[in-house]
Amino acid sequence: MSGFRLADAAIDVHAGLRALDDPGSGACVTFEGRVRDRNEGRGVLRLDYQAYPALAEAEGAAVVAEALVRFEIRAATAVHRVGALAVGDLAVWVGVSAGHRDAAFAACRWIIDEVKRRVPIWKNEHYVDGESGWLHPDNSPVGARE
Amino acid sequence: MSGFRLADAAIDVHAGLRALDDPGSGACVTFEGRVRDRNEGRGVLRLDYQAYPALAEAEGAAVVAEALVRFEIRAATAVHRVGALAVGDLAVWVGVSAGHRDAAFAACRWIIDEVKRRVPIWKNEHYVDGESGWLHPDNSPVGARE
Amino acid sequence: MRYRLLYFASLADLAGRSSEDVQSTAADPAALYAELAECHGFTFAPTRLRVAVNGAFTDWSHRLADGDEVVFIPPVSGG
Amino acid sequence: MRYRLLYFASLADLAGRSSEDVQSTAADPAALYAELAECHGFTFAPTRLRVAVNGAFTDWSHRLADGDEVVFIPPVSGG
Repeated sequence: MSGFRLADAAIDVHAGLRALDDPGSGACVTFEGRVRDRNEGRGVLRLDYQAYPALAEAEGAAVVAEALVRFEIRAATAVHRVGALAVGDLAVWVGVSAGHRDAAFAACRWIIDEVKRRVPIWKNEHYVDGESGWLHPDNSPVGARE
Repeated sequence: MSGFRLADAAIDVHAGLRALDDPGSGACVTFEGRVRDRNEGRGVLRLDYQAYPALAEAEGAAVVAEALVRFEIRAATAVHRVGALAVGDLAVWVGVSAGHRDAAFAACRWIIDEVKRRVPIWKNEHYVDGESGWLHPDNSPVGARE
Repeated sequence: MRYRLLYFASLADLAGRSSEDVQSTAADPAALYAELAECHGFTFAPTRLRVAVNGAFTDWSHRLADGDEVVFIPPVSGG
Repeated sequence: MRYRLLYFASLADLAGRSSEDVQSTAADPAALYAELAECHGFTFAPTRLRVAVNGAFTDWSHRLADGDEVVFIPPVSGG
């Protein structure tokens, strides 16, 4: 079972893993991206993720569909949170199953890289010092402080 | 919480994942190796894993300890099953948490490769046709049919 | 023509709204962005943005039609 | 001298046992393996095996002591 979805509540990793199980898959690689307590030396309190839902879902689905063509894998799923997240919360989960581990590792890495690069989702970090801001992909703040 | 262990019952992936959680870890990569229903075209019924326990645990712990030095990671755990496994059962689990995903992916891959290369554990595959045999690392049968 | 605009992230902050309907003579996203950047004080150069029309990525010279939903996509930062 | 041998995987199948105590004049694992390969019909060349003494990997010319636990390690296939 493959696909991409936006989640407005906690991601169920267990359900995601079980959906990848099949008797022909010898290897499953997963990636969990979590909210860290620091970014580039600044203390982080919480995050908000905003998405352009229609396009994020279409683009995320395109990433997963491309991975299924590019790599010798059997299934791939990616889930991205939207809304308010606290430190330690799961922000994004990618799971890939394959016959062998080479393809599973390569595809999982490729999917998270493409999701971060292409899917219209934005992160607003709220810092311990009270400031907040929308982030660039390179993690430097955008918007008000440009 | 880092380390290596041999497990003679089902591996608890959830407990393994939770043991890797910490507020400074932004990335967690896991690898699951499962018993496939086929190996090189032959139908597989089940496997037995045998270990030399004292040395397997020492060598597995050395692999994890080396990974913690080689890579910018915060924690790493590897668990390998011993005993009788059915198709679909989890044979080996590796979990790595890190500040960033580069190190998490690289270390997880390195650990499973080193475990397979160095840790004294052997797989006896039982085929649908009634044959069975101890496997080489390259998956060709060893022993009786050499 | 009448366009439906959606704004996200820092563009929504600068515009002070998440959507609006505008009347414009702009015939493509490039001209429309120039107009709206002037109005809302957007500082992104178009080269840093992508543009979507009716929920699909497209290019800056896409011929707009009356009623189109147009979205300027700031650099993304998911994951 | 007296050595404790443990056998795993195909070596255990060929030896028909998982351990044994042997009396031998072999002074290192190389000599001991030659003796046991002859006795049990082991077909692995020593270059395909590793050797462990008292639970730690060592080399084939390791000086054995009375009572040592010696294990010849076939190519591993975990994972």
